[in-house]
Amino acid sequence: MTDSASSSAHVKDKKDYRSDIDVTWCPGCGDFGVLDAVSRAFATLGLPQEKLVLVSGIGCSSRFPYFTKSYSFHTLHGRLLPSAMGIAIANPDLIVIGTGGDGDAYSIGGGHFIHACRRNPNLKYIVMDNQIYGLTKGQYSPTSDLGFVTGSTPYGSCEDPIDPISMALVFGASFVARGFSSKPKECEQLIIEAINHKGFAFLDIFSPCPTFNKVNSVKYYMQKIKPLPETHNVEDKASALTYAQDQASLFVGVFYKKERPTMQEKLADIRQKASMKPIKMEDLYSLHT
Amino acid sequence: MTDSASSSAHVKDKKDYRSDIDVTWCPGCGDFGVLDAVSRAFATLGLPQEKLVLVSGIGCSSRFPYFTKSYSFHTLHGRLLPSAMGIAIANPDLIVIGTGGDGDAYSIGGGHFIHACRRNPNLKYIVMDNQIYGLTKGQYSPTSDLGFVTGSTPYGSCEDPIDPISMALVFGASFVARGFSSKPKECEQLIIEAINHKGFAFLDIFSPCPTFNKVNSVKYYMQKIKPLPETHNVEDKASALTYAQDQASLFVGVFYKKERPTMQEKLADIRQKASMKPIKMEDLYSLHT
Amino acid sequence: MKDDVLILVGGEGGEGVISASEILVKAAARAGYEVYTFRTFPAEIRGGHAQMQIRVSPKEILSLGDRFDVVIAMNDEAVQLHLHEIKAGGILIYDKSEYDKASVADLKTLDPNGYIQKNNITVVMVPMTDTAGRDLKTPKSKNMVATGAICAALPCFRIDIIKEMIKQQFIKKGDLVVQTNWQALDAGVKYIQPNLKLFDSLQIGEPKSKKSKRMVTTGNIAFSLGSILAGCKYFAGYPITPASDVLEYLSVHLPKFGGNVIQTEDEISALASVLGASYAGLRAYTATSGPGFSLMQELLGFAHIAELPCVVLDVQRGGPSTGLPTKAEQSDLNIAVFGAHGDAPRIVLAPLDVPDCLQVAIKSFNLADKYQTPVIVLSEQSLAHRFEPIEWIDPSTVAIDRGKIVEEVQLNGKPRYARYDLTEDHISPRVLPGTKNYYYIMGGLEHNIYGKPGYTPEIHKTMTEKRMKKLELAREEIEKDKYYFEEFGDTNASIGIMGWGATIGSTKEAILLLKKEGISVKTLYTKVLSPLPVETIGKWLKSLDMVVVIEMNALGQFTRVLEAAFKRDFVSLTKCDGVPIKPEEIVGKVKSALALERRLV
Amino acid sequence: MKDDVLILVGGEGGEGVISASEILVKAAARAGYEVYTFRTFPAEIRGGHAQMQIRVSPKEILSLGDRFDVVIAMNDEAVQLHLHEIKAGGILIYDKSEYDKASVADLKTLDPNGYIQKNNITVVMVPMTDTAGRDLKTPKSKNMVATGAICAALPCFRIDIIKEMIKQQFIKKGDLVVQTNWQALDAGVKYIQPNLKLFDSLQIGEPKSKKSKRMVTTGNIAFSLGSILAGCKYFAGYPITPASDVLEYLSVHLPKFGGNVIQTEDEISALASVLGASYAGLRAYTATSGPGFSLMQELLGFAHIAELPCVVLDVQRGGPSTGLPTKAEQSDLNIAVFGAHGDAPRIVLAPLDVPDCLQVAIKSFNLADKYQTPVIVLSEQSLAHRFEPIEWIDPSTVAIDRGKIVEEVQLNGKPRYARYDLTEDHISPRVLPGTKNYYYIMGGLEHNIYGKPGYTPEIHKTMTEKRMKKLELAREEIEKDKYYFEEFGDTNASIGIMGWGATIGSTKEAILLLKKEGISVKTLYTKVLSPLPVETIGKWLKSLDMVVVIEMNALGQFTRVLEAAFKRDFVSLTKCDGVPIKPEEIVGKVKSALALERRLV
Ligand SMILES: Cc1ncc(C[n+]2csc(CCOP(=O)(O)OP(=O)(O)O)c2C)c(N)n1
Ligand SMILES: Cc1ncc(C[n+]2csc(CCOP(=O)(O)OP(=O)(O)O)c2C)c(N)n1
Ligand code: SF4
Ligand code: SF4
Ligand SMILES: [Mg+2]
Ligand SMILES: [Mg+2]
Repeated sequence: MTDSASSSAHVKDKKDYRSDIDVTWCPGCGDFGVLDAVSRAFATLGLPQEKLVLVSGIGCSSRFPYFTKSYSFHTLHGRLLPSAMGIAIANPDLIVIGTGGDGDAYSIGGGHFIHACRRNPNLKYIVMDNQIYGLTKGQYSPTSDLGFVTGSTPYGSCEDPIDPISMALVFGASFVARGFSSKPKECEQLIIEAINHKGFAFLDIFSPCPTFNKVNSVKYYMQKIKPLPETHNVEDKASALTYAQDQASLFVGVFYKKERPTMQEKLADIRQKASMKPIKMEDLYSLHT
Repeated sequence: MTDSASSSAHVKDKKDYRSDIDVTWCPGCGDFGVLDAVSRAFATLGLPQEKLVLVSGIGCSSRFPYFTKSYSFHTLHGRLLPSAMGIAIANPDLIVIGTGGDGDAYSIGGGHFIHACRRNPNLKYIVMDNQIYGLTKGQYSPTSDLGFVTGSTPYGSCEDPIDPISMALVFGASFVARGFSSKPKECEQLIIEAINHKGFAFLDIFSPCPTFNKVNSVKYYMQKIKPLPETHNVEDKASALTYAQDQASLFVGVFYKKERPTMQEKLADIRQKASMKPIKMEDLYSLHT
Repeated sequence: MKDDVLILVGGEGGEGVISASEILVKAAARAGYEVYTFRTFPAEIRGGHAQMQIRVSPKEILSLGDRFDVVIAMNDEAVQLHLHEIKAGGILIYDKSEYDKASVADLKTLDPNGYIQKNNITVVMVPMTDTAGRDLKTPKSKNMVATGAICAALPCFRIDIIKEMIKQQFIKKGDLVVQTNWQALDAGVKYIQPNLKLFDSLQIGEPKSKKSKRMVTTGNIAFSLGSILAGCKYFAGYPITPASDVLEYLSVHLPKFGGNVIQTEDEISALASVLGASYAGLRAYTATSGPGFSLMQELLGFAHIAELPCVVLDVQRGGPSTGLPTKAEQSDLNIAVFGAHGDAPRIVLAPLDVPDCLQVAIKSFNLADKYQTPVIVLSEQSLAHRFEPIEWIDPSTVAIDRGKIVEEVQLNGKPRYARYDLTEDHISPRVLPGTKNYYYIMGGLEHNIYGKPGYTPEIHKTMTEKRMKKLELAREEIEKDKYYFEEFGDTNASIGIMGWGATIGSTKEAILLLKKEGISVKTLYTKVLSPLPVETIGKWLKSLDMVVVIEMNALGQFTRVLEAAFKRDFVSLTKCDGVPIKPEEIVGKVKSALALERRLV
Repeated sequence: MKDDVLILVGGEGGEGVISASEILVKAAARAGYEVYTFRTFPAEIRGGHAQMQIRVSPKEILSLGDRFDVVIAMNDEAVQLHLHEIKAGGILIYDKSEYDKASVADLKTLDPNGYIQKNNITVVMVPMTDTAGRDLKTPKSKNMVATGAICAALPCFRIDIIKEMIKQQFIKKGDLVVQTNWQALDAGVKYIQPNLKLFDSLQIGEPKSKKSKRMVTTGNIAFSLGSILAGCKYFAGYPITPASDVLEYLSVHLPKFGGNVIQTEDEISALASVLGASYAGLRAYTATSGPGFSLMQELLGFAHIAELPCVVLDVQRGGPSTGLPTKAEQSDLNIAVFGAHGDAPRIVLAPLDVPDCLQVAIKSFNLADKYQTPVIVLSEQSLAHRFEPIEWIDPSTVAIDRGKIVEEVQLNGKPRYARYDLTEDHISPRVLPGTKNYYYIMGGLEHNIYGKPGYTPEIHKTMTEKRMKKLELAREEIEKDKYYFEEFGDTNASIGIMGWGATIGSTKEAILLLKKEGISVKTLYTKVLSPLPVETIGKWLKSLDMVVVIEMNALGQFTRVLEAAFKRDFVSLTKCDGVPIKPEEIVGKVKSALALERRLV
């Protein structure tokens, strides 16, 4: 939690973080669970609404910011991370949280994901992973299983899915976790941990799309997920990678967590280094005179 | 090696693969070594020039295709991989080889890199990694070391470098190797192995830029690189990841190699599945009648 | 006997509104009628209103028309939205089950009874939900109850044909499914029977001639079919409304014809791979909408300078930015014509109706290959998703011109093959990779005839000229081809209307309406927006005192293009609210422009 | 006494050609002279030719001019490239060491001796390489030997000032370095001494008035300084020729003023983060060239509809596509004005010279903030990298207008803060995130006044109009501000020249040349290309019989914009070969256009 986040603690109820805009998700959409978990995490932490900036791309899940009482920045498809980075650097007092989908994150936004992880800006990123493109009505996504039949893969997807957890680990994210939207209590806990983490916190949440993905359903995840063992050391990246790549189970929990200087801190360092001696415009002019 | 690649074996000398365009790289540029190794690999394999298509983006290293006697496709900055994929799918008889720089590959092209690896198209990708932007005269690149001073990082880069080998492994590349341009014999060997590999073969070659990167010089790499131990099992991805992330040495050699169906094969499967029974346009029309 | 009948089917998204409408449209088309439709989408995934408007006539239909003769409301929302759009004397067929359950209160807020009386609208109740759910135990068949009611009311929708279609469609699922749907249909018929006389004044005549074989499909599917006919073998795309169905349709069908379809990681990758495939020799294209099209601009400039054929279908939607994803608009003309950096003009085509989408597809691949340049096709949401009858095209009649692809080159004294050789028609013979004895550099840097980068004034001037002159030649070819121009109205008129794309129907209808008022107007639609066919348009403009330009954007994008080309005044009628332009709006504009010019007595 | 002197310094890239030139230019400027320069870059990294042209005069200089009075050739290639560009009676100063070593043969192929005699050119040998390498043992000081030679020949380059500058520059490296460079300078002087009389006819007068404090810098650096003056605190960019030096300059200096500079992974990320920073309250911008600018189109449309201020500097280079990265061209006007999908007009500015780059930077941030909209600045390679004197600007005189950023909002009966409230001036009060009691949605979908997505005809019409009318207001403000317009020539002339950007110098000089021939011409340059200042231009055009439009692209992009706006004929002078347009070319065009109109007797 940033310093400023803890300042005003009078807000306590999750409803205080819900806007008056009607939620347009389908009944049974996994994203409801995430919305609930996020609101509760906000309430638990007592975050001041005016410091919250929710940033999203385009997709069903990217409607998320509409439904929270916060500043909401609904940018273009795939541009969530660089937009959020600009906000978080421009005003480090804000609590900047990205909320979007798997297509937005790993397909059109994949290139930005790499660089956000390594730069470690202090912002949180929640991906609602339904292994499908929801808003465009059901095409396969980068996390769709091999052989998955969708509108754009009528003969079954022929592409190996990506593994977001391993990717984030290898890209150098300083906080990497996975949740499941039907486990709201656990999700809330992960979100709280992510917000409390100083740096870039990445959270992939399985969030089923009952409308367009009939395979990766609540039931499917219930059978497949498994909490990371207590013995797992969250500072051990090799171990985190091993769990991420486990073939039998989809582990949930915090895979990796280790703070290092944030991008904001490093930029502050540079500003400080640069302005050791006070400078005036005239000093610049004279360089060219 | 594709079937067609071995067909015409009368060409034998590396000079047969060099075009008559003057090489414009600076004296001492590492890319000379790569050009030499590639030409020799072509000669050793006796590849027919007309089947060779070299594809590049923009950068000093991306001038590479000009200097080989082959079909050359010089596309936009960062768009090497999707361009090469289109070519390789459209005509699987061609031997398609991407040649470019670290900025082209991991910065603006980073998003495409993820998806090329997982799709496994049968094409080869050689990145000449000089940890700098050469053509634009020396700004830091995604592989530049932390603290590195360049035109755009006068106070030292504050971003953790990426690790292309680990990335390719996690993305699912079926062949992952690293070389060093001052070891041309070893490079040639790696290139031959990459060409002989059926599927997407990724090869990161340290290729120093003496003009704009005075730190990561030939000498620097000579001290840092170390061949992968003989004991390393190239089908063991976990072991490959461990070597890739070694802090003390930069390992060179083949990290990983394991064939699986190529994108071309999978698309051929789909075409076959789809055309089990012969089809006429009229069959389509009647769907809408 | 009326000339035509206009109905609306409306209900909750997911209730089968669209599939019922599709069946109705096909049945009418099979019976030989002309049909014109319009479809809007719910903006949100959940809930939201689904609707389809269907106009049927034994004669040619030009546009959607205005108010409805019949509205079939499968729920309350449909009543609320469309009640006031029913003509005086028209009929509302309403789901009695809905009415009985919850809606009275809602209806009251509208004061529908007052409205219905005042406007002379008749309400016919049909218990759609109850029949399907309670009686037949298949709630999904609700739309068939509605369909049956319509067939009974308006026999131009022939129930026998519909029963046959249902059989074809569901027989795989078992005889029981067919029977249930038939029962639902019959129930719908039954409920209308007592009120049949109400519909007497709405009946239309029989179609005169037996039509040739026709499909009923949308602009997007027609374009997809056209691309298959044109021999396209590579499609790469990224899903986006309202273009995704091209990707989905081709995913199913293109592989049957030996083609490859790839959903890429983004639109940039899609077009880059299309250009790679084109370079390697395949006919290749991508389809997208505004946001994706914006992302493709750098690559389109590359295709221009590299002289690589490709086709990009831009199915326009409401802009700017993410804008109004499910709405109709024609606001991508600027970016299509002027969108890349540098001097990089392109060929830009715009189909007028659904059959045109198929034809334009074929034309676009031929132009791209012949002139070795990118071709952009501007379609648009309403055209992309509206159903229209379209002839079966005999594949053997489709002319394919792949342009100057060669396997042997006359070197004419040159040391080697010159990919960008200067020729009389400015088009250079093209060798595909894999061809023996030739190799060359192809790329985005300015280059000499061999493809070698060169930045001297001579090279840049020569090559720029080469690329411009190719397009000049394309213009000349286009001006000679009547296909690209659609004229209508009184040839002696001194008032003209110009436009592009799917507004043509409304324009034609407006001209007929104006004629009734004694105002003589003609129209010219060009299907080519760049290079602009200045001769054809210039000749047509000559005799005109006043020209109104119709377009569905706010800036008057086409008007500006015409102004620059002809340096004369045009009256710009822009409409930018997401809804296709109506004949009445055009009539109004023409009349007020005339009044302004003080020519109306 | 001549009015001005034009010299060229040429040699191998890396030999210090540019740094020597920079010192010469600064020295002349410090001595109170006017200076005008042009610099070209080697196309390839290795080798290639470096050169700088410098024109010096005690009076105002309008353009680069034509042939050289003096060429200083530090190697053979420079002789070969520039010998024929020396005026009759001009002088070639040549590195004797080079000549002695390898070049005689090369020179012979040129038959330079014949040429030199025929054209009355004098050759002065100076052993530059040998003096630096053999005598001073510091080969790097070769450029100082050349500099000394020039100073001796043309004392407008004052050697005392240069020595002082060298001292300032090198004192950190120790006294010895300063001494060596001084010795090199003195050696250069010494070698010219015997030939001093040769230069008598090339001398220019003393500058009249003492100038205020001036720097000498390039368009890119001037823009960077302007952005710092404007209070910009966030820059994100991706390297690209010829814009990279903005990124590099700001990387060093912006943090000193509390700003952040980030090299992002691509141009899309750069602009996306700029928009994020702008949303959070910082003045933010990015700089790029054509290829990167093409990639930014989708985000520019987003900024337009979200009403987010931002500035994008596009340093144009030769296009299309990767094109001619180091060459001058003005071919991004189309994409700047028309480049995004949907109706998304923008403010587009174009500076005329180096001092203007600084001023336009300040203006652009003010316009962006005031109208809450993206502002594009079109600079161009030759302007970006040419050195020119420019006044020191007192930061306290720079007016900053951040527009309607508020911390309190009058709700006026609304239930909550309406980010996109409809106001009289169409600009809505803007609250920054972090402000208590307010929150809102900002995004790329069409929306109501609260930012909530809405796709009804009313919302789309109202909001489109709001966004258009803002720009209409911007136009009105702009028309009132003399700064945006530059006029020159005979106010009574009936022939006019229009243009944009850095061609203005050549245009002015052409007007002077034409005057000498008795042809009276005037010019108007607008620094605003969108929204087009139609009133100012319209008024100016009224009295003119013929208007020539000058631009450095092939399509006549600005001409088309003018034609659409004014529906009259313009004579288009396009030049698209990578080299800035010369006064003579304009003179020729005006005369031939006149002849064509048969008005020349
Ligand atoms: C540039 C661009 N391309 C395509 C689209 C269309 N589009 C909107 S959302 C989306 C994918 C949504 O998938 P995901 O991010 O997984 O979100 P979900 O709907 O599944 O929550 C696409 C392709 C767009 N809006 N912009
Ligand atoms: C869209 C776009 N952005 C930026 C550039 C400018 N640019 C050319 S090469 C390059 C980076 C080169 O670095 P790298 O790929 O590492 O190649 P190297 O020159 O080091 O071999 C850049 C940024 C461009 N050509 N196009
Ligand atoms: S389509 Fe899927 S992801 Fe979208 S709202 Fe419905 S259930 Fe959720
Ligand atoms: S700048 Fe560096 S990478 Fe480019 S050619 Fe020179 S040495 Fe090689
Ligand atoms: Mg998804
Ligand atoms: Mg590099």
